[in-house]
Amino acid sequence: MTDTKREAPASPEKRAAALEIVLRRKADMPKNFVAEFTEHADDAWITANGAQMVARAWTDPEYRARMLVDGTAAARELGFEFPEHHRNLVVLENTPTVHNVIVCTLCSCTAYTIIGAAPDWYKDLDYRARVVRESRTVLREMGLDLPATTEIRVWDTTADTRYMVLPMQPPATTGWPVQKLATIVTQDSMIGVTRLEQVKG
Amino acid sequence: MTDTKREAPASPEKRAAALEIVLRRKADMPKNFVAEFTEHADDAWITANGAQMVARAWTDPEYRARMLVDGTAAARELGFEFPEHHRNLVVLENTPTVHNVIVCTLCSCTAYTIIGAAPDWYKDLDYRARVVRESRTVLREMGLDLPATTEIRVWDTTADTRYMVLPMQPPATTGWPVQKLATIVTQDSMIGVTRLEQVKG
Amino acid sequence: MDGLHDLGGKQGFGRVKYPSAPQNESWRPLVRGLHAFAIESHIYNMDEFRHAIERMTPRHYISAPYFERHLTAIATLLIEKGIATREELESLVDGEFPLSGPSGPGRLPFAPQSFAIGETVRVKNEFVSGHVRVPAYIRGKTGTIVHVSTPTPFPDAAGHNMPAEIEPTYDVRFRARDLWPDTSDEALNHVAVFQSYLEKVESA
Amino acid sequence: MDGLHDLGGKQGFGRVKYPSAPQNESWRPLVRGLHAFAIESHIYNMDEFRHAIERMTPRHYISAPYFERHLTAIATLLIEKGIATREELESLVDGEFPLSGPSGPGRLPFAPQSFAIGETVRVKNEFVSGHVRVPAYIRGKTGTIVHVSTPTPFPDAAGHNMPAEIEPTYDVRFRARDLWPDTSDEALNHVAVFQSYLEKVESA
Repeated sequence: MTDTKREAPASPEKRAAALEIVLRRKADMPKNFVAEFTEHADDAWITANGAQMVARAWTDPEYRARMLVDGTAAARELGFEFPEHHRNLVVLENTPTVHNVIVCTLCSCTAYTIIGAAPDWYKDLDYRARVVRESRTVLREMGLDLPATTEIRVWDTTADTRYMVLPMQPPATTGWPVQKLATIVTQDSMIGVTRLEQVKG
Repeated sequence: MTDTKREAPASPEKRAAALEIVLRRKADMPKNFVAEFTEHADDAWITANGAQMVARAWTDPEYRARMLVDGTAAARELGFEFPEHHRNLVVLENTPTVHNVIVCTLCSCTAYTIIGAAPDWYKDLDYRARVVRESRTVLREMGLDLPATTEIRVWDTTADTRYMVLPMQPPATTGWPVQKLATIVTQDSMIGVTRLEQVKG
Repeated sequence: MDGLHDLGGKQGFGRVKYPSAPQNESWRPLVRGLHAFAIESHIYNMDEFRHAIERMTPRHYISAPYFERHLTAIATLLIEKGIATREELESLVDGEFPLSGPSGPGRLPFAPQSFAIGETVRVKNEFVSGHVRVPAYIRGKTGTIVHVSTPTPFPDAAGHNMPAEIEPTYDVRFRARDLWPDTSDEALNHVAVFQSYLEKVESA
Repeated sequence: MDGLHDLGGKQGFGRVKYPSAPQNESWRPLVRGLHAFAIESHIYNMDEFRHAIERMTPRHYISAPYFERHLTAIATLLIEKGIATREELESLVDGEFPLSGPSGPGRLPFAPQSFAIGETVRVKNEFVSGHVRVPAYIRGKTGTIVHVSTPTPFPDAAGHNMPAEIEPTYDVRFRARDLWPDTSDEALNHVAVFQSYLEKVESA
């Protein structure tokens, strides 16, 4: 069935609209459900959440220690939501010689309530296939050329544990207040395809 | 590069024509090469070749014995060509309790000079993926419902050995002359997705 | 299932499209919202959803954008759950509505075992036709447990709406060179593995 | 290479389209003839051709008809052999001409060994980034030799235009239940395996 079935299916827009009609008619989906869900997701599940956790960890050694033991509790401590099926948040600490990078080879799971919705490149089949086997090469192609001495740790999100990387604080930002520090923490750095050391003060 | 590259490539017709121009201009391909090759292939590499071998085996026990030991020699004995890269022809004998079926999971190799060009279904990704693991199920879906007592032998054409199945002679055709027998031997029976026992006299 | 979705370590792929180009799929938020409603209403669970994506025909899976995979799974599950019919969906779109293929059997978790951080474990050499969360690249391989998680429902059961006991998952550390000898970059590869997928390694 | 072309045993595929529908690809004989000329003229060999098909981008490989895969491989090899340029092909078609991806490294055959009919052998647990003719479903598995063929060139070398010593291939018999425990139909599966891919099994 893969070679000759060449009729064009209806557009994704039309198909999505059909599903909406079905869920309203047959499953009592409230009229405003999608709009309200979208607003909530766009407001609440944002990269700034993880960035605040990272900035706090940089400035509060006790929070950092708690976060590395129990990421879920550390997220909740700052008031961030964790959906039921994300049972665990594990925070992976980068060091000068250890670099962590996250992937989901089987689908595209992420800790989206904490680091924001996954970027398209993370869902790319090329990323899913290659980063586990060619980690150093893929990171270099993406602009992160790690020294040969850096140990790379790849984390495949195959269960209900969600990961986030705790990047290293850029030396130039020593002494900054936590809210200013949070502004330099990117989503890519919490997935582990960039590091922040080069950030200027 | 798999998700968003949605520009339509030039049609296969145009691409094939471009390759023809290049091979004529740069590799001195004679003007008539393709036409002559096509004529030769369509005339010489046909299912009737294998069918004649099968019919001969049904009527000549010594030929049958030679064929089962060295299929290549048995093909050459009847004057059939074997290209250089098909080093071996192995003939697989069906019996009342053994059924052989051929596939090429990695591409779509066949003994095409002997049984004719592979049918499209043989090149189907579904056939390649499934017949090795779900042989009985796939054969049943294709119309061949083998008794539970039949041993299925699957042959994957992963090297330069080419296989053909020697089907069982239909009981109703006992005593037929060899040329008449050859007319009932189908390509599918020499690949092993059909048997011929039900052929009427 | 041994589907094409199981991409880890597959070769022939190219450069990651990074950074991502701007997208113009205006229907993304709608698909995301419909899925959220279906989960919240317990029409299906996350494992059933993932399995419905995996069951897409291979060509469709490989070529469809991410959120088209989602909408295909939603549609498939709405039909399988008796909430819609294929004809109804095709009539609503006035055309073809590609769906996922049929499901293999689910299975229940294995008897509880216990593994400790630092313990060497082997991933069972299992072939599962239904939903399963073992990527093929660790099948039969040996690694070390580095983290134990809160128990979660066994996906091979949950993905088929069977009673899914909760069980721990373990972050297991492998060496890339053990997974793909001579043909990988050097790395420590961690995979989150459900307890039922693991077996003890006899100590020498 | 561990490419998506290695389909044996993959799940999620559907019914075979049997009998085949009539085709209307009028360009098939041309592609077949061009390939025959290229082989006859030693522009490339069959292993290079097969590898060029395997190197197609996964989405293209999965979606292209059989003879489009062939023409993609021919075009790729004509460019790699310096007979054409990509720009030339694109100019001739006045549009996009999709090609295969780059090749991994080839490798030479291993030191000769000898195996006999009836002998139990193991397929090496090898991961090869270049051309290789071991389907993943027999990697590391144990079977019995049932036939020895005339020696042929080692594809892992020939596929990269390296000196390819000839070596025997063996038809090795496996049990389906050993390849895919609990999730296959019962059968004897035979695979033609080059000598370099095999290793001796210590007798107990």
